[in-house]
Amino acid sequence: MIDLLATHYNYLMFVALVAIGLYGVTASPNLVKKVIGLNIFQVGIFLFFVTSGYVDGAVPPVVHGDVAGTYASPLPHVLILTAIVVGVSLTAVALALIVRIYDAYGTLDEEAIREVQTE
Amino acid sequence: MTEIDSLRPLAAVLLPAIGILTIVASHRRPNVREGFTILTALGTFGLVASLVPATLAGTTHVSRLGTFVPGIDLTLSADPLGMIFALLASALWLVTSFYSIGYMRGLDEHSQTRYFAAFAGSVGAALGVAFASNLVALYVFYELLTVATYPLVAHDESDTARKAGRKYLTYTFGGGVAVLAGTVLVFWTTGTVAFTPGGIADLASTDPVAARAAFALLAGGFGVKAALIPVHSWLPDAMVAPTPVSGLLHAVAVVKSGVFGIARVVLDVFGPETAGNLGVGLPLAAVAAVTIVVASIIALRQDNLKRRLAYSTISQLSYIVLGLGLLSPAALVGGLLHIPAHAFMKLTLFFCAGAIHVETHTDDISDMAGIGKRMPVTMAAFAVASVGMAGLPLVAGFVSKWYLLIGSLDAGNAVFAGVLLVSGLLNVGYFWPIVYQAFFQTPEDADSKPLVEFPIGGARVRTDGGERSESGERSEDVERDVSGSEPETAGSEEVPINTAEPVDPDVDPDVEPSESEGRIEVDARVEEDGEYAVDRHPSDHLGDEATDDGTDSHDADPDEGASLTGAGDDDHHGHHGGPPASGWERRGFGDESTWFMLGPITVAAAGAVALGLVPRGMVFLALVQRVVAEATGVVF
Amino acid sequence: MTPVSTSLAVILTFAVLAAIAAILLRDVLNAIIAFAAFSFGIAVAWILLAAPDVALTEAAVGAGITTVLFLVTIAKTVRPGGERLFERIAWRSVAIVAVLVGALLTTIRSLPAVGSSEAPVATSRITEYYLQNAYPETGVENVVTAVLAAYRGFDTLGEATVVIAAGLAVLLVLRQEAYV
Amino acid sequence: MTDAIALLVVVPIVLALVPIALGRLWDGAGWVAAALAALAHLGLSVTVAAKVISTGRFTYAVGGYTPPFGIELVADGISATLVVLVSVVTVAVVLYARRAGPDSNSFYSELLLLTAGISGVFVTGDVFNLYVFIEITGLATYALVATGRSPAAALASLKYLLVGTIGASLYLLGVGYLYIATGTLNMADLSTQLQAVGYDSPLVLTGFALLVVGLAVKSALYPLHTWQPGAYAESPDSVTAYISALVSTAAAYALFRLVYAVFTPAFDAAVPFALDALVVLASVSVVVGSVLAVLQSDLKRMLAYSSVAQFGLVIAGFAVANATAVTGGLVHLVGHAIMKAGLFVGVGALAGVAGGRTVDDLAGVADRAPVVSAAFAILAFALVGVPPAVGFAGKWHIVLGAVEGGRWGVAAVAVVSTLLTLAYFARVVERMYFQDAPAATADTVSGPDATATADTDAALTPDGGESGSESTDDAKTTGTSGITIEARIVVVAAAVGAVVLGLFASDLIAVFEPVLEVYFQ
Repeated sequence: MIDLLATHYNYLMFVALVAIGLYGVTASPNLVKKVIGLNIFQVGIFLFFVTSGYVDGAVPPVVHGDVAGTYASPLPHVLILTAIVVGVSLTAVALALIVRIYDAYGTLDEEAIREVQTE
Repeated sequence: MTEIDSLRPLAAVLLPAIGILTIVASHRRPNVREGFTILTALGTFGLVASLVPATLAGTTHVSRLGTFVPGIDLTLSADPLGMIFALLASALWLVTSFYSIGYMRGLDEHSQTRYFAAFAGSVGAALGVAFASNLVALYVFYELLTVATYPLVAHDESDTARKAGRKYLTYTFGGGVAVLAGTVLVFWTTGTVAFTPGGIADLASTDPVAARAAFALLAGGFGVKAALIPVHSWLPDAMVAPTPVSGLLHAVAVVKSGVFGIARVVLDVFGPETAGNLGVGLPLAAVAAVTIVVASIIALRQDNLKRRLAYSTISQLSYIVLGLGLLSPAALVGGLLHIPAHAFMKLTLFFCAGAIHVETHTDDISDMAGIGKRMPVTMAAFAVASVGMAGLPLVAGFVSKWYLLIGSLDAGNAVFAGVLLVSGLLNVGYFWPIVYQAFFQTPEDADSKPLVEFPIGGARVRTDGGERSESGERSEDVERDVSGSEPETAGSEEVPINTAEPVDPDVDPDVEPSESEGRIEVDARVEEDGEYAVDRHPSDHLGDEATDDGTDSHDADPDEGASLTGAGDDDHHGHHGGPPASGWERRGFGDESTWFMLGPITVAAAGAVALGLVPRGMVFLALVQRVVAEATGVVF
Repeated sequence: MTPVSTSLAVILTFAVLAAIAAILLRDVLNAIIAFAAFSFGIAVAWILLAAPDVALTEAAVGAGITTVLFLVTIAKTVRPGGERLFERIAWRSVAIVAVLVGALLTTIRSLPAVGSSEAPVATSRITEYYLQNAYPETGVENVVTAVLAAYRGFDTLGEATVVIAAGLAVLLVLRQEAYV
Repeated sequence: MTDAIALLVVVPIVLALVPIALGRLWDGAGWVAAALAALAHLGLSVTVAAKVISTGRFTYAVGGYTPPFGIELVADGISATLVVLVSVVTVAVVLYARRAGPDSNSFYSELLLLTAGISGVFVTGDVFNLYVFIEITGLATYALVATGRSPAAALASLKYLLVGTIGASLYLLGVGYLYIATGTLNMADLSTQLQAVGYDSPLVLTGFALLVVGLAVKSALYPLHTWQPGAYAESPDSVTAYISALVSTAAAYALFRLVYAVFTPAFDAAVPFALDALVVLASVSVVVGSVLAVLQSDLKRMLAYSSVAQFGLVIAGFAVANATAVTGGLVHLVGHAIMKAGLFVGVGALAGVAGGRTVDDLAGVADRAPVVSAAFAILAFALVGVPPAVGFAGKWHIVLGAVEGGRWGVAAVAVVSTLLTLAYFARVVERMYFQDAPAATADTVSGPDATATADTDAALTPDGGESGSESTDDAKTTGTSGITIEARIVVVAAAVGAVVLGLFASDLIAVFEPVLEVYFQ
């Protein structure tokens, strides 16, 4: 068990982040904090990817002509670069929507908005 | 038997479809529109008729439209069995078209364009049902028929009509679902669904459980439109439709598509032999027998003419199903021959009911005493058709019943012969009073009709026992219907008033609708309490003939009674039915109605007689015999 | 199997704690600050995982732009007044999360150890191919850049599209309220 | 002409920039660019389809980098059909939006980006690239939903964004699991690698579960559908028509591709419970979706729940996992897109006449908008599964496939779904045709009071005589003025399309067949 903890620590942290993020999205009453949760959720997944590309003692995959030596796998990095940009785009849209929702309802509390809506 | 490629079956199906377009396009010019209806009907009939010689000679015209879904071709073929139905539907459509014009104009109905278009669509779909050469193609047109008929059922746009339409859709789509499931089972077990005279060979050797399940699903599904008890109750409710619809669709095209579907299943999917081996014929026959008797008994207690005819239809349709279930060659001939026989007779009866409605706004039998004076030709035709319904010689019904009797004896089930005889008596029982009082009574001296008011034999055995078990199933409907017309409490308050009402032999037969509605409430209430109006009203109380008739027959089925009154209110356009205060005036021959109505009535009645006098001359018997010969190998 | 290096473990633990704080802190500004700390921690973790490009982007985008966006948003809205410091726990969400966590935890044992050179990703012919051929084929030393721009350029086109779509979306959403 | 497949994605993106660039100078730039892009897309998709039909499946390596190192695009009978579907729906919606709005250049740009995203989902052969396109699709959809005027639209959009992003992220995590197990992202490569890794590996199973759940969120299966009714109901009509036709369709197709092109039927054989679970999820979706649809009074919500049920049916077909049922699922996928788009445009059009979007508002609308009402009714019955419309063809194969596969539950659910669908459509059609419009409604829509009363009277007075028909005539001219010619064209085209596609379903199936043959040798 201790061994597993030592060798798979990143993955445990990935599960932790995903859990925290999902909890944040579903449980936070405040819309902004839901978006924060969403970001944490995504970063958890990024950690999963980046860890998968890591090799002990590896250096960043910048190759100077010859390929001797240990490099981290470049593909996960590429994927995550794309995903980070996607994530920030989503955050921007979500926040724009939140501004508009606030303008209409005067609150960012989910419960309060639901009450306003049913009235 | 040879097949030749031909576009004629396709054309016969497409012509009504084109007719729809022309009818809709000419919606601003009613005369042109009706012209198109007649023209389309004529053309369709001509096309179908032109296929008859070839079919009799053993040549089948086939239109291949390509593959519908892989493994299943969308093919229309004018085989003998299909021709029976197609010829019948197209011929009677022509007759009904004229009648429709008279009826719709006579009543100044709304949405006539929709009516005629949907009518053409229904007939086109019925022809598709007739010519479909496999179960899937049949299913396609079967469902289209449902959709096309729906606007006609709900035509009235009243609550009752909408409710009836909803019920119609629910029942028939439910049946369609069963048909689809059965079709899938057949396809799965045999890899084909094509109709083969004598049955699909593989079905004989397949797992009997799957085969029986398929048969049950198919027969049960088609049985909905064939109005087998206990899935019949959409049909009486659908009587809220205009009478030509009740006539052509609810006595010929739609209900017969169900019967026809069962015929296809028995003859061309399973084949009589396989069906016999699987032992599925007998249960079908048993259901049919029960339907025949129970529906006849319910019919006895209906005061509304169209409703009585509807129950009569339910009963008569099961003659056909009985013939198909018995599986013996003679019974098959009888059953199939009853398709046209019943069509001509029942169409006549509905036409008469419609003519009476248009001319006098009378719907209830109890209001019809002496009406023979007012509408002599109509009632004469009615009498002729009634005689045929009862199965008396010289009219169509006799020939088919004769074959059915022979067939049931052949099949070794004398009990079914007994059912047929009893049913014949019941037919006399519910048609004779109408004819009798129309010609031989006046509104004043009309006596009560014991079969309607008393339980048979005076015992407490409710004659609509079969109906009760069924109505339990849809008690929700009943309750909604009843409470829909008026709150129930209102009814209970009226109970004492009703019983205390003085017995007045001169009571005005012109029943106020509101009053009659109140009474329905009363009776519905009574029935829910488990007590029957008959018990509360001693027999000596039945002096106030007409009025009480109405009430009591409503009592037979509160649901139907309530909806009927509603329908009546809407149909009447503010008029009341029943004889005028001075009694029915005497009208001369041809003076009673327009020839748009009388013509079709006489033609239909003549057809019924011709079918009885010269069955061989009317093509149908020849077609039926060919069908049975192909399916069983027995040549008559 | 070498254990995960201590510094990585520490920084990840820090990030997780910051994330918990971001979710549980009731005041949104506090939560945003905790989130910025979390992003920063994660950026460091990327460096330790030999992913400097990702680290740079994370620092710029995650810790930088995203935090600014959050701050702008709460500047345009009102922070909820907080008499309590932390949120209440929503047990229904805990249940949902527990399902996911349970499912993911069962897989941990099957995942290759962190940094294993035998892992399929490390030995994949694709990884090999990129390391071997990226420079000769594209002339770019940084393999990540080469793959991003060339081999998976279609992804990058998509990425750009996402950015355009997001920009337009913000315009569409805010223009109606005459914010822009 | 294999470049056409990449251009399907690139052209809309490029043309989406036009309104951004020219928007300040020329108000009409958006619509013109969208119309051009839609037509160009149609041309390209037809080119791709023609090539697939003449020479069969082909692949395209983007930028000339050989897969699995570069990204691969795949055109086969199914993806070609679906990109043609995208073109057709785009053309129709752009036409409809010309007058129905929302009339802004950004809207058209966003619509084109959505087109690009959906096209990408259909053609890509790379699981991560698929994620990118799913996100483009999602992001553009969130934006389009938010173009609704009401604040509720923004709320619905945000909810969609949160749920949708969770779904997409779960998908991404699933990709991660597959990647960590195999080290590759190319679909074709993955399918061989996965077999090597072993289908019962916990990593592969988890990956499968995450992919399926992620895409089930996107295609709105119960109980992951929560984003959908709000999103459909609050969007402008043209947006609802577009996203209902294509967005969930894209997710369902992605699911199909993953299950069959990546995991292959061998996975099902090795781990039968995976698809069994999906069958249950989908069947529940059919029943619950239909029941919820019956309970709705708002038409757009009703149609939204109807989508929950119909996608349940589609995915049930996929999960039954034999050629017949999958064919049925695909046919229903295409058919549903056409029917649902037509129905939503129909609701939009009829709402203009009826003055509202609830079931009751449609009372008597058939008298005032006969053409659109008829088309709407045809589409409704087509979706119910009345033959020969396309709804039947799909259902037939699903039922048949379920029976072949011994999945009697699915067969029963699919068959009964006919009645369930009927349950929510019959009441609408009934109101349209057999109930008179409440006088108040007629007043508010038909303008001057005098004509308005004439309108309602028209329903009551018989049209048998000449005078009667005149009043129907009146009703037509005044009543239908609320419906644009574009809307009419689109709804009627959808109705005709649903029937024609049903009649030629066997040809559609013939196009799918070679693809499925590979999966189910």
